[in-house]
Amino acid sequence: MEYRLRVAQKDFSVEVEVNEGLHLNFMLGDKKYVVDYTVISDSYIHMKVENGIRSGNVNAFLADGPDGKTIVINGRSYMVQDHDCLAQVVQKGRRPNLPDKITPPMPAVVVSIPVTIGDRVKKGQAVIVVSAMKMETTLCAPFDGTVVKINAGVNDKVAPGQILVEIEKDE
Amino acid sequence: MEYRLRVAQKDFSVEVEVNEGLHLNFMLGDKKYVVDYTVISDSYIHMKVENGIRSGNVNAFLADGPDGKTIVINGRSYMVQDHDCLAQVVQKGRRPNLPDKITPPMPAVVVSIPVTIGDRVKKGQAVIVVSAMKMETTLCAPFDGTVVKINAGVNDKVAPGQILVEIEKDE
Amino acid sequence: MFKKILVANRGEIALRVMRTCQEMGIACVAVYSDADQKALHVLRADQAIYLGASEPAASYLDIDKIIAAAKDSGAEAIHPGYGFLSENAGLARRCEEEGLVFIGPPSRVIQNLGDKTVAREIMRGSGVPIISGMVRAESVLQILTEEAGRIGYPVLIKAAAGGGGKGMRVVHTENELADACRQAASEAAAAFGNDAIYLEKYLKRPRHIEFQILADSHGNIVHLLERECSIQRRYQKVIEETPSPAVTPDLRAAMGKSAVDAARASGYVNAGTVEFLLDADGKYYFMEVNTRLQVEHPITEMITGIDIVRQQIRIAAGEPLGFTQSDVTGRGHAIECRIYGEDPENGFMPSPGKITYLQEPSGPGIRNDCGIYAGFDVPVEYDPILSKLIVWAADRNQAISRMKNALSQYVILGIKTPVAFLIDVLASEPFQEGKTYTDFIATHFEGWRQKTDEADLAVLAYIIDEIAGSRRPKAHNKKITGQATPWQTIGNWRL
Amino acid sequence: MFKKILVANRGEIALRVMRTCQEMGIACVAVYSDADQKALHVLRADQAIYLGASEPAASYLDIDKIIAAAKDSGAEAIHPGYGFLSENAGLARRCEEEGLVFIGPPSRVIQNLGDKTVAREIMRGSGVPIISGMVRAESVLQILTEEAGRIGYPVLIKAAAGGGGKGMRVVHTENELADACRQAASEAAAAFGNDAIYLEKYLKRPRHIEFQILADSHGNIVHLLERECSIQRRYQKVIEETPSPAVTPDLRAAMGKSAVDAARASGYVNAGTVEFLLDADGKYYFMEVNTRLQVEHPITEMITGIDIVRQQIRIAAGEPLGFTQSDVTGRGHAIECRIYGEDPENGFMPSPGKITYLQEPSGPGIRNDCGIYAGFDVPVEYDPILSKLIVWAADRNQAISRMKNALSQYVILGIKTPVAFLIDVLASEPFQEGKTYTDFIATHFEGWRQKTDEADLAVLAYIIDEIAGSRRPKAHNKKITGQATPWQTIGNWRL
Repeated sequence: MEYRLRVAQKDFSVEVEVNEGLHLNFMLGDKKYVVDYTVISDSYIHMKVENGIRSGNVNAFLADGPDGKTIVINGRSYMVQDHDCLAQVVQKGRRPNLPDKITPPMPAVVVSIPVTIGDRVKKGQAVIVVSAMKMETTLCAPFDGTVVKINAGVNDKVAPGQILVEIEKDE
Repeated sequence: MEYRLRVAQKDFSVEVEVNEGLHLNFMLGDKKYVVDYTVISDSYIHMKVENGIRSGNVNAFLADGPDGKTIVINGRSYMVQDHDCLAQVVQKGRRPNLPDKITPPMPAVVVSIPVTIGDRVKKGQAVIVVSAMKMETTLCAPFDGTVVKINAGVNDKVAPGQILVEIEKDE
Repeated sequence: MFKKILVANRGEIALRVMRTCQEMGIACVAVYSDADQKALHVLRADQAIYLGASEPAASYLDIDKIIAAAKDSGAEAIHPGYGFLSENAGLARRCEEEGLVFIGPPSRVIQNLGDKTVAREIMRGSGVPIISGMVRAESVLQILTEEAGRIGYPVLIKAAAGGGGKGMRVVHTENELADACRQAASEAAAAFGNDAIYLEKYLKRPRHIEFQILADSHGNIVHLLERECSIQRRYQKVIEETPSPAVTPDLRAAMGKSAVDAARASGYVNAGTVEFLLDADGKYYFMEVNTRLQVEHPITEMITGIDIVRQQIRIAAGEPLGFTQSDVTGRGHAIECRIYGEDPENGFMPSPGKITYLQEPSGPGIRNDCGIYAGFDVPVEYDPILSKLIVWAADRNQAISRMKNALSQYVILGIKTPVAFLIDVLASEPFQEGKTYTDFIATHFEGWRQKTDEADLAVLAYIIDEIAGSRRPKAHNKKITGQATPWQTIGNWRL
Repeated sequence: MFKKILVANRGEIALRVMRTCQEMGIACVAVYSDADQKALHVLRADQAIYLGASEPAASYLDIDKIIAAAKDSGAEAIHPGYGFLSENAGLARRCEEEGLVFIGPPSRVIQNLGDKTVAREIMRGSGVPIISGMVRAESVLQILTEEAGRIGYPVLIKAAAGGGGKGMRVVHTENELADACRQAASEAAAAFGNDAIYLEKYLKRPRHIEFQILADSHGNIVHLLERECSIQRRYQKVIEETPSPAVTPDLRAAMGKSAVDAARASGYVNAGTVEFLLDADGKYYFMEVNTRLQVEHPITEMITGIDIVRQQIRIAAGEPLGFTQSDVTGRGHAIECRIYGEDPENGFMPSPGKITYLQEPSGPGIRNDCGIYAGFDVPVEYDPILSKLIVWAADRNQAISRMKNALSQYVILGIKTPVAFLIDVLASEPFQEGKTYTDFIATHFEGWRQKTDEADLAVLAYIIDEIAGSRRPKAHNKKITGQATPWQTIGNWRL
């Protein structure tokens, strides 16, 4: 069967052939891998990987996320996404990139809101300050406009994707 | 509600009263305990225990076994059994004490069987030798008799409860 | 000796302090906020007292609540850890007033050394080299301009009440000065409630070298050798090591003496750290005294064999040091990597959240001072330090190898960490050659991205996980764990 | 230096060796049997080679298979660990013949020192104190009786090829001698395939004191101070420490010199251990030389700062030691507790089985050399060592406290361990006073049962677990994990 995956902005098209037991053949583009694997725990897969040139042990640790699996190998962490799911995500608009919206870049707590409803703001003007782990981040107006809605209060916990301040763009 | 439990050959009769949240009152005999608990993981319960005299934090780690739960607290390991289940176990004959049967005291591998079917054996005579983790244990005839059945071969893995050699007692 | 100590902190440092207390037979009282109900320092304490809401002001920074917790629990002393109230003269003073022992220097010393211009004055008076700069804070632009001319550009604007890089600005020409001073003062006002600023000479490519000192209440003062902490991001230390590759025995003796002089001049008692900048010519300048246990104290413990927390407690109890400078010797080399919850590919942005899997490194010469566990939800409200990985080895090269191996064994799933970044820093030529200056990350690792030459392996693992069938609990089931109440499972009861 | 080393062992010691190899940039080849397919040493190796069935004879003891694995994988050297083939002159000889480097002494040295009577002869010739006893093995009862009379009762019967207590008997009077010799010879024959026995003077309440030595191939020999290993059960060490509370500086110097003399007399190269008995009068007697890495080597590493495995590899590669006796100094105190899979309430019976939960102790001065993980099935076929918990602290009292705390944090569920027993030993008065003799456990802890004064807490935890609802996976589901094949989950596929 075939998988189409994306890691670090790179697309992988993978052909997999299942042999007896826990033994798999992979074709990644023109590279061939033969892998024996052992499931050590729900989060830990041990692989014996041969690619014709060299062979070796690989320990992979996995966690599920909303957008794919996080996989840690040799201290490095990869976000691996399935192409089909990626497409769905974009269609459904789940977690889209929101440069025009005022939303925190990480889970945070609201520190201050230097604007109120009805205020006219200039592009780049601070509209809300959030803090995460002692680091403050100021979110600014993406364009000139008027504050029409404020969806958070000081000390509220907020998350990426949540629109904190809504601004109606000047025509 | 009431629990009847056994730990280290001692019986405990416990009255439990559930308060709001994760707050419990216990009566162990004439001792009263007030406990707040937090479930940290499937195997780990954190308790804040007050018994009128002193209060303190207790970390308890739990595993299920066929006869009860093993509970580790402050480096010590307790086998806690439910009285009702204990009764059932005895009735059903699961894991009874088998001083008269030839069964290994721990999971082991058979090293040698110095008797064959039909042999007459004396009480205390070696009938099978097993080994676990480099320690050899010789199992002996519990009474004078005749070997009628041998249920294991050399290098077999054997477990407590399994009858390795059957001996018909002399009348 | 004390029978019970309250640890007014959280996370790895609270655990660190509690470990030594428990080894000394001293009971430990932890304190916690809403966010920390299941924190490791709460689980491991002998007793834990709830302070209040998650905001630091309502819990870990609330002096009244902490004093009350100490009194209620019968603690005789308070250990403040680092951060939070550790350098707050107010807590030390309250302890003095309430008959509690503050495990740290006297409030007066904290206050003096906390004001950088006062600290500079003290040092100047006792012959500790200070960087050329202003003696006191100033707000009149004309005077600032004159001072800058006297010191010579480039100059550094610093907040008198400051720390952590807030209110700091480098100014290269007189043109930039006015704007920079205004910005710095306003940043300082916002951060510390105090807009006082001053100027000092800006050193190019300095190293951050600090000396651990111990001073007892009988006038004995020793230093425990140096630590180099030049690898920093956003003015926060990331990797520390001892000995410094730049410090010769002669320089060590001179700087160590200055550190002890600084402690003596300020009337220091307990553990502290005298921070210096070391320039390319081997000249060093006093920066400040940190009047608390440092984050990076373990590397000093590793090479000297001295438990600094034990010494803090002994000193606070009035005991004499019991050893002299000549008894202090360093053996081998130690390195610490701070494991923050942050994303090094994205400007070291904070990354709070639930830890879903944790594999801690272990082995000879490895110490992991860790405040998290699998299942713990790292709060958004506090410092991002998850743990500190410390290694010791016979020499610097071996310590670097050991650290790289330990890091590559470190698995933290659920949030982002700088593990891969740290491996690359340790493996880099400038680090291996000891070319460690405070601009190291900006110079060599700006815009760092993880290498992807092993991405193939991640792809293989992904597919095997699909095929073998992940049995990991789904995120939406998570809430059940730890939230079960008797009423949810009443079916199990026998009434 | 080698590029690849095969580690011919399993469990914690294979991991220990691999850690140093990986830090040295040397690739590691693990070997394994059926029972060890998921063992930690297999998971952590750079490469792993299957040997055969679980019985040691078909895998870890099969010299041909191990030589073949080394050749197939391109390993240049073999590290034997301890146990299995580590003191087998045959493996060392095969390596010599096949052009592989055996990381240990030359085969001739292993052979000579492996025969206790030959070893005694070597030591006698070089002035190392030996206990009065027979020069060679003997089977004629009359000669044995005469020798016993000459030595003086009580005498100890020992197997010439022996170790681990097999074939040993204490004889107090001439009446008992004949029977005891017969039993000992038959036990020795069964255990070692060699019924040769000899007699020596039996010492009452001796201490077991051993010296670690390092000898390079250029004639440099040093010792790395002593270890005391008197706390034993069934002739197996349970707790080891260094320095010994009984060894004075003068005695240390004398015994250290004897250890180096012993190494020189036997032509020793690589790491080894010279074991002595120390009697109540401060007299010491050579017992034997262990021609391998000892289980308890970490405590020496902790106090000397020397990585013994690194030295073994360097010596095997022909490098000179690079330091002398005066460079070797001990700092502080280290203790090791062996964590066996065994039941101390039931004659220390083995307890193999699946580990369902594991919490390893951590913190300053704590090292846990561990070969297990949660989910691992500890095999019935091998040595019961699960891990070795090692602590370092500034002095013996602090080390004892640290070890007690570390043990009480150590949670291993699924099989029985001696954790509670070890805590009681460390807390006992005779241990704390350093009254550690080889009969310690028999004298003070015969028939030990765990205290039950905290059984109430276990009762509370049981009931809370019932109420909160255990969500632990049931035992009968266990088989699925790790056994899933693509065919079981084919529904997930996209073809």
